[in-house]
Amino acid sequence: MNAFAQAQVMSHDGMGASRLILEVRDLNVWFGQDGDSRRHVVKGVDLELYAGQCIALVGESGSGKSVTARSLIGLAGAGSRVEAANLTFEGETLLGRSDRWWRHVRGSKIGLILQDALVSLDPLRPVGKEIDEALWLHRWGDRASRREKILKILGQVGVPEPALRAKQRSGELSGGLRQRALIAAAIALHPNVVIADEPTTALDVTVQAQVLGVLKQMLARGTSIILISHDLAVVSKLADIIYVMRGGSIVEAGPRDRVLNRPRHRYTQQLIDAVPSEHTKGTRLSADGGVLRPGLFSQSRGRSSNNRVPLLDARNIVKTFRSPDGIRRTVVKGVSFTLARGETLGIVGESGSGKSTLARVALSLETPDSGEVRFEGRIWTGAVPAEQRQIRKRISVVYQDPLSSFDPRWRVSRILTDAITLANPSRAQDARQYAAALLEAVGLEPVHLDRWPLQMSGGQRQRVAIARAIATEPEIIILDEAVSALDVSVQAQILDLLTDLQAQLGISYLFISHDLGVIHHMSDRVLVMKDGKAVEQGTADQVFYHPKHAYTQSLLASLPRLEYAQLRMAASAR
Amino acid sequence: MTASVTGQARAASERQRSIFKVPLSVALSVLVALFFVAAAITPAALSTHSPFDTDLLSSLTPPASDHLLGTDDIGRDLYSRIIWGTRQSLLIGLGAMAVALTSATVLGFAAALAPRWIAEPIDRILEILLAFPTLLLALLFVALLGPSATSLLFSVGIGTAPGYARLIRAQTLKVKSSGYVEAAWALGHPGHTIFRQHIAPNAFRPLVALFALGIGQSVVWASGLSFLGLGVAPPSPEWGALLEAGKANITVAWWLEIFPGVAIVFVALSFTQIGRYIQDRLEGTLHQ
Amino acid sequence: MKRIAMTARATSKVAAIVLLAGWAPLPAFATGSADQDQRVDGGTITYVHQQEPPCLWGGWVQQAYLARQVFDYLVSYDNGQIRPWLATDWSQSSDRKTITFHLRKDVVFTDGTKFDADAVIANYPVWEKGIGWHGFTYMQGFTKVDDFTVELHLSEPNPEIYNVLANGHYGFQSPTSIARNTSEQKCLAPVGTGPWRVEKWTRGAGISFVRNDAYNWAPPNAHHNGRAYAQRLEWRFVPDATTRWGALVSGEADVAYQPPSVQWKNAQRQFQTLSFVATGRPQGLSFNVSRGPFTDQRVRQAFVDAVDRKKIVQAVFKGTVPFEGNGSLSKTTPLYLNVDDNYPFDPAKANKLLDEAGWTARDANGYRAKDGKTLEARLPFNQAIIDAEGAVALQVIQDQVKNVGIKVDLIPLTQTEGFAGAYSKPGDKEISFGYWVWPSPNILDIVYNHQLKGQPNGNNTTFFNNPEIEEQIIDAQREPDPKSRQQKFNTLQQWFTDQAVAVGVYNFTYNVAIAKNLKGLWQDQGNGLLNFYDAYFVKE
Amino acid sequence: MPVISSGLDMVPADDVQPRSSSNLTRRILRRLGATLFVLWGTVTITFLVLSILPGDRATILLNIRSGQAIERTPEELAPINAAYGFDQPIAVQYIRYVSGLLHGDLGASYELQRPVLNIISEQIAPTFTLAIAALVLAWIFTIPWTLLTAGRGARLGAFGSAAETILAGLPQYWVGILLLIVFAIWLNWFPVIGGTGLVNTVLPTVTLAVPLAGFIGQSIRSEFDRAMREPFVLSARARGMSAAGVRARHVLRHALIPGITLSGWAIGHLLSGTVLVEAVFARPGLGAVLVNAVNTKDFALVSGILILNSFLYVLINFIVDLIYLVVDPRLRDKA
Repeated sequence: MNAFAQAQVMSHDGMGASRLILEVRDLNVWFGQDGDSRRHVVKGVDLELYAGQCIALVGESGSGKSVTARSLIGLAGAGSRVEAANLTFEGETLLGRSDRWWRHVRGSKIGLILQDALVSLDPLRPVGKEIDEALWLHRWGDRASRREKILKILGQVGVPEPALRAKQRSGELSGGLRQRALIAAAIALHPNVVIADEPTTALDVTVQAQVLGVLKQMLARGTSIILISHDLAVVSKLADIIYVMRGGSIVEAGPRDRVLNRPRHRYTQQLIDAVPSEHTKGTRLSADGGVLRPGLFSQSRGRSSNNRVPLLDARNIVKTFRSPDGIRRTVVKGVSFTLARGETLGIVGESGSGKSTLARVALSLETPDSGEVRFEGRIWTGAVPAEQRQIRKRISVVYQDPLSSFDPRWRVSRILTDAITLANPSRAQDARQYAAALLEAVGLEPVHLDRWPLQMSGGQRQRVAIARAIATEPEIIILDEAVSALDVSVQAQILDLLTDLQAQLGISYLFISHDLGVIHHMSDRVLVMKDGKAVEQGTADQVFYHPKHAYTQSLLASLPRLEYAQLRMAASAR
Repeated sequence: MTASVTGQARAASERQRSIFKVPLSVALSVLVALFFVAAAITPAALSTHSPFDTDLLSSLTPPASDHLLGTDDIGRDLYSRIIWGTRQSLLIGLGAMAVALTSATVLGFAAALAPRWIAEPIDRILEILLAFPTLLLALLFVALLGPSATSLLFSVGIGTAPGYARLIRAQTLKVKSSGYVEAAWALGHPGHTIFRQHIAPNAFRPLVALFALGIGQSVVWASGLSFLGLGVAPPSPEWGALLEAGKANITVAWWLEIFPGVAIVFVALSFTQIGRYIQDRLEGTLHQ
Repeated sequence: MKRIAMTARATSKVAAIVLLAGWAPLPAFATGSADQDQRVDGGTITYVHQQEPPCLWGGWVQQAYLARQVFDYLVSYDNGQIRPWLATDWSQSSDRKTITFHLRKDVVFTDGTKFDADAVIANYPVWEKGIGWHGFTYMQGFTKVDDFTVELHLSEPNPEIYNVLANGHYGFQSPTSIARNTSEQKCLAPVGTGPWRVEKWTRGAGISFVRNDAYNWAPPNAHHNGRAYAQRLEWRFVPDATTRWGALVSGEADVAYQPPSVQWKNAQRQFQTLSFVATGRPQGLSFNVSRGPFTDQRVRQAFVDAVDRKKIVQAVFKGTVPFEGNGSLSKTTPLYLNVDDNYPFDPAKANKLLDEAGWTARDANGYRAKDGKTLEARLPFNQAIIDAEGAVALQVIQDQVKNVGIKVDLIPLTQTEGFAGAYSKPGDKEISFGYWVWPSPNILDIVYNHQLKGQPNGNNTTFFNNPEIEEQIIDAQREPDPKSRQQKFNTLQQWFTDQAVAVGVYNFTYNVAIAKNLKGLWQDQGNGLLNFYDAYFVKE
Repeated sequence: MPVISSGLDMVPADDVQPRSSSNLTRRILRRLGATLFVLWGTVTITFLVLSILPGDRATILLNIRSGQAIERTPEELAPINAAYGFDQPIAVQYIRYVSGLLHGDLGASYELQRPVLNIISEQIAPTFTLAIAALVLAWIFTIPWTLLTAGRGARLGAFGSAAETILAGLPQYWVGILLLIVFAIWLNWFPVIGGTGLVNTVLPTVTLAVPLAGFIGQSIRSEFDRAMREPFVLSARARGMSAAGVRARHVLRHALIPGITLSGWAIGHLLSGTVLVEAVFARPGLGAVLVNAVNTKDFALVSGILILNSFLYVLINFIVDLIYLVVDPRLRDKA
């Protein structure tokens, strides 16, 4: 594996071999006591970081990438044991250092940026204080000079009105500003190395682009960055060298372009293939998928109705909430859409755009203030409860967090049989067999029937949620950020599963996501929402390739695309 | 009691153990609780003397082999009195919690689920009752019903009910707005099914732990009322009454004051510990 | 007079001698007067008492304890003799129903008002209103003869009226205060002529008294005249006996009321002690003779035979209170008859009597039964009147009668229930337990008269209704010849004992322990009221 | 107690408009209204309950005045009933009392023969001092204990938590008796007789504070453990802050929040505790007065103390809300 080293040095932007800042050889990290409960989470990792370089650790959850990075600042975590053949930072070993020594290094020489500044900055304190703390801890300057410095750093990371923002808490700042403040706190003392652990995850694309910009500037100023991410697209924007991790080991390492374009390891290839985008439309993202047994659904039901009437027809939906302080906020402002049989309508928008509320209205879980939703031409919103329930059985929903949508007291079998018997009481007798069949359809095994959802992985849970959704033989499934919390390879499997189900059962999807790639991959038509309004609607290709609205354009411009994919497309076009 | 019922997170390590591996403290608590439950069911089997037989010749004898925990001022065996007092003390604890949780459940559900015109007044009444000192509510009930085990039971139950009702209300609201309740609505279940299948059982879930936690606290409350002279009729060896009686002799017979207090603390502790453990297991398996 | 909601206790060795003599022939001084040379003028006496009454003055004995410090009385009761106090001398009409008192002319209330006949007359309505049992004294009112002479009118001759007038409740408040002060002021700080006046009463904590520097009209049985020796008197309320004992031991208190029984021997060794056996009815068992099993004299007697009263009192109270066999009068009451040797512990006899009475069957729990009914007695007791040790004594009684097959249900009453008169009807209980502090043998008239002004007499806890005996009681009360009067009361006491209508268990006793450096404290021989006026510190 | 929001979770915070001052006024008015409602409810419930309690007030008064426990004749009762208005219909008594309240008259205690206001103003200081001192002391116990034992591994945490459980389970009066016996009577370090001085307040304060410290400790420990797992802890450590520094400067503040909630509740309910503690230590205070007033059905006094208690409860919870805003500024944004 050490063969990578040469390639890395050579690849370095042609700037010539700069100084080696950090060298890691055979890093191993264990958690827990000796014995059964001990877990080996980082296995023989080698890393090198040169001045001004950005290296990226890429992998899915549980790959050990975060633990690796945190070991480098002596914060692998409680109950951890860190060993390495060599762990050298700027010529000094990091092994066997006292806490006092570490405290001196942290913040001043190595900085750490975490995901989600809302909780990574103390939510009870103004961000200025957090930055001040970094300075104060290292005895930097006096009160007045620190204050000046704080404003300067905030300015540096692109925070407008720094004096005002410094007095606000992370919760009072927008996602982009607070993430920048978090960066400011980490780089206040200009550390040579900054470890950025998923720095843009969970951010809206436009904000993500801004934060990546800040990191780029840091690189330009000569700071070295260790970027940790599950998102190849983000990595492709920033990294010089990519290390792909899986199960605690590095499976592949090399210069960015080489790794992305000519991955040598099968896993790297899988990761790349799994990223949905406009280019993957109509292709399978994952290697495996569910097997649908023919005859799982009774095909008789309701299919004969008039195809000219949209299955779901929402007209001029307006929804307002009153908050406890009496302020009324209009969350959905006159949105209309239709959903035809067998079609996928993607609803895309950033957080707070009203897309989830719209979904709840479509499901008649919220009553709109004005406007109406028709199901097969019948007005649904405001129907009597019994009638509403009949229609609800024909519409299913899958949420972002499947776990919270399962009663914690129920095993998988109960979750599924509950839905099965509700839709079709005559199945009460063989509900369990049917549940097993459903599990197989979504790529799980009958043994999972007796599991608690809590004991399952995120992907398995989402499969159970989908199994429940199809258990009622619905005509529509509303997928509300259904794949957003999943690792990319799991996401790929689920998306493939959804595609298969649609192909075989003719289900319509109302697909809600903030992820433009996923939306483009899945949708026939797309609705773009901003601030409760539908700013653009059209076929997926229209919207993505020829956006009319400025907002859509800015969204697409901010979207980090996987560079390699463009290369591949270009190659195939030639 | 609010603290004990809101405080939930225990050491994570405890959660990860298997069902059969119980922490030592919990195992001990279960043993202690079983001992007292056994004492409540068959006191005769565990006691060494009659709890009521007086022996004026051996009054105030210190703990020794013939009287394990010594005797009181009229020669009754303290150990046997504590054993026989268990039934009443535990019954008061259990009964008080039953009363508290029953009334709290009705009020809590109503305040969380009933239409606004019912829920709002209930909520207000709970607020008023919450401002009442618990002991005062209990005092009024004893005044109303006269001092007896039953009125202790009811007064402690009623006295602590408003706090529990607010908790159940909060829990119900939480469950009501949970993902799985919404999922059940979305599936097309009718409201009564959702209440039966999801809201009631899940809102009740923390009550299991609360019940165990509350038993200990109720025993303490009830003994406090006994201490104020509002307890059960003599010669009942209810623990609070033992403490109250022991006070007069404490300068020469420490055992009369120490051991009944230790019994109360043991019961409170063991039930609390068990309640916590149940709570952890429920929370641990259900909400990791 | 009247029952006292407080603790009953014991008697010192000195008091035991007193008891043998029937009623106190000797002053129960804490010390002699040999220490007078060592006397320290001034200082603060701290006394820890148990119960806190609602107001300083009233008809409750707890109020007499306090009132005695701020009021003076027409006469003083001095070990069987009546001595002058605010009245210099008095005479009695031939029908013994009018008494003429001549008043001192030099007495001034602490608010400057002069004490005279008008003051006496102004106080009478206050007594009538504020003392619940006033009617039993047979007083009907005062009339003014001249500025310093009054006549007291009685409805019945009452040889013990002087004991009543000396007993702590019948002190005089300033007429100015009566007329002008608010009820709050009269409650917290009534204005008297006594050796102390109230400086401040902090509820729940105590009362601060300061001495009345103008005081110069002490009764002849006081040890000195003039102002009190000590400068201040801190009267603290500490309900718990152990705490009071601790306060005395630690030196925080100079005088402690009712030390714990278990410490009484220590108290006698390490400190000075005073004991006073209250007059009136002792703590005793009164059987319901109007309905239920105790209408049968044999059952009553069997109950008493089955109980080892002497030993119970000794074991529970450890010498702080004496055994009392007489259920009608206590050892210190005038005309008392000692019946302590009646009904010795005899369970065999009890069983025999119960067999004779037909209670031969047994119920499931082994108690005696007749006609399917268990021999069961409800015994409610007011926890404000029967203290913890009294309750313990009842538990031993309960255990002992169980051995002869009688079931006793002890029913503790809350203060509310007790004072609201719960369990006071004939159908409510089979046995009553309680006492009544009263200075004269006419207590029999109070507790055995079945009617009061045409209504059932609430004080008749035995629900006794025997016009013949009632007649005899009134006759004994009216008997002018002391010897015959004694004879008549003896007969009555013996009759009630033989009939076992009511039997005694122990005497209500007022015990205090006193620090060694405090001398001169004495107990009034009517109610046991502490007299701090003569108390003084000595150099140690 | 924290309000559980329902149904509004999906509303994005970014849409919040600045709060107008009329909103603030409205909130204050609503709060005032709610307070008055609670006070009125307290008075009414107390009045009703004391009215239906068995026991005739005039009988109780007569018996207490004479130390007897007997039934009274109508002739004896009539003047008392007339003097205190007990012969009026309940509704009339109620209206009379409430209209008195509206004129600021709390009435008079019929048993103690004193205006309720005078009794309360005499007794409030010792009780309030005791309650506040106990609360402060409980916090003084709790904070170092939490810092020492919470979030430092399962074993230490279990030990710390066990200690808190024991403290929380101790019967207050029992602790009080033992403290009194040991420290006042045996060791003589503190005065035996209750009083309101500083030294007299030490043992009662400790007695009240011990179980309270257990409760507060339990509630802040779980929050402390939770906050220790928050990412901002890692951020702060990565900035170079020591573990102890993070615990004291960041995590503790988060952990305080449930403890503050509990403190607000506890202050309102410390009156229950003071009843017992005042009884053990023979200390003056509202607790003892209240128990006695209930026993004698002294409505005006019970009601007056409860009004005060409810008022303090509301006031203290208002203060607690203000403290929340200091400790958790996030709440300033919300309603």
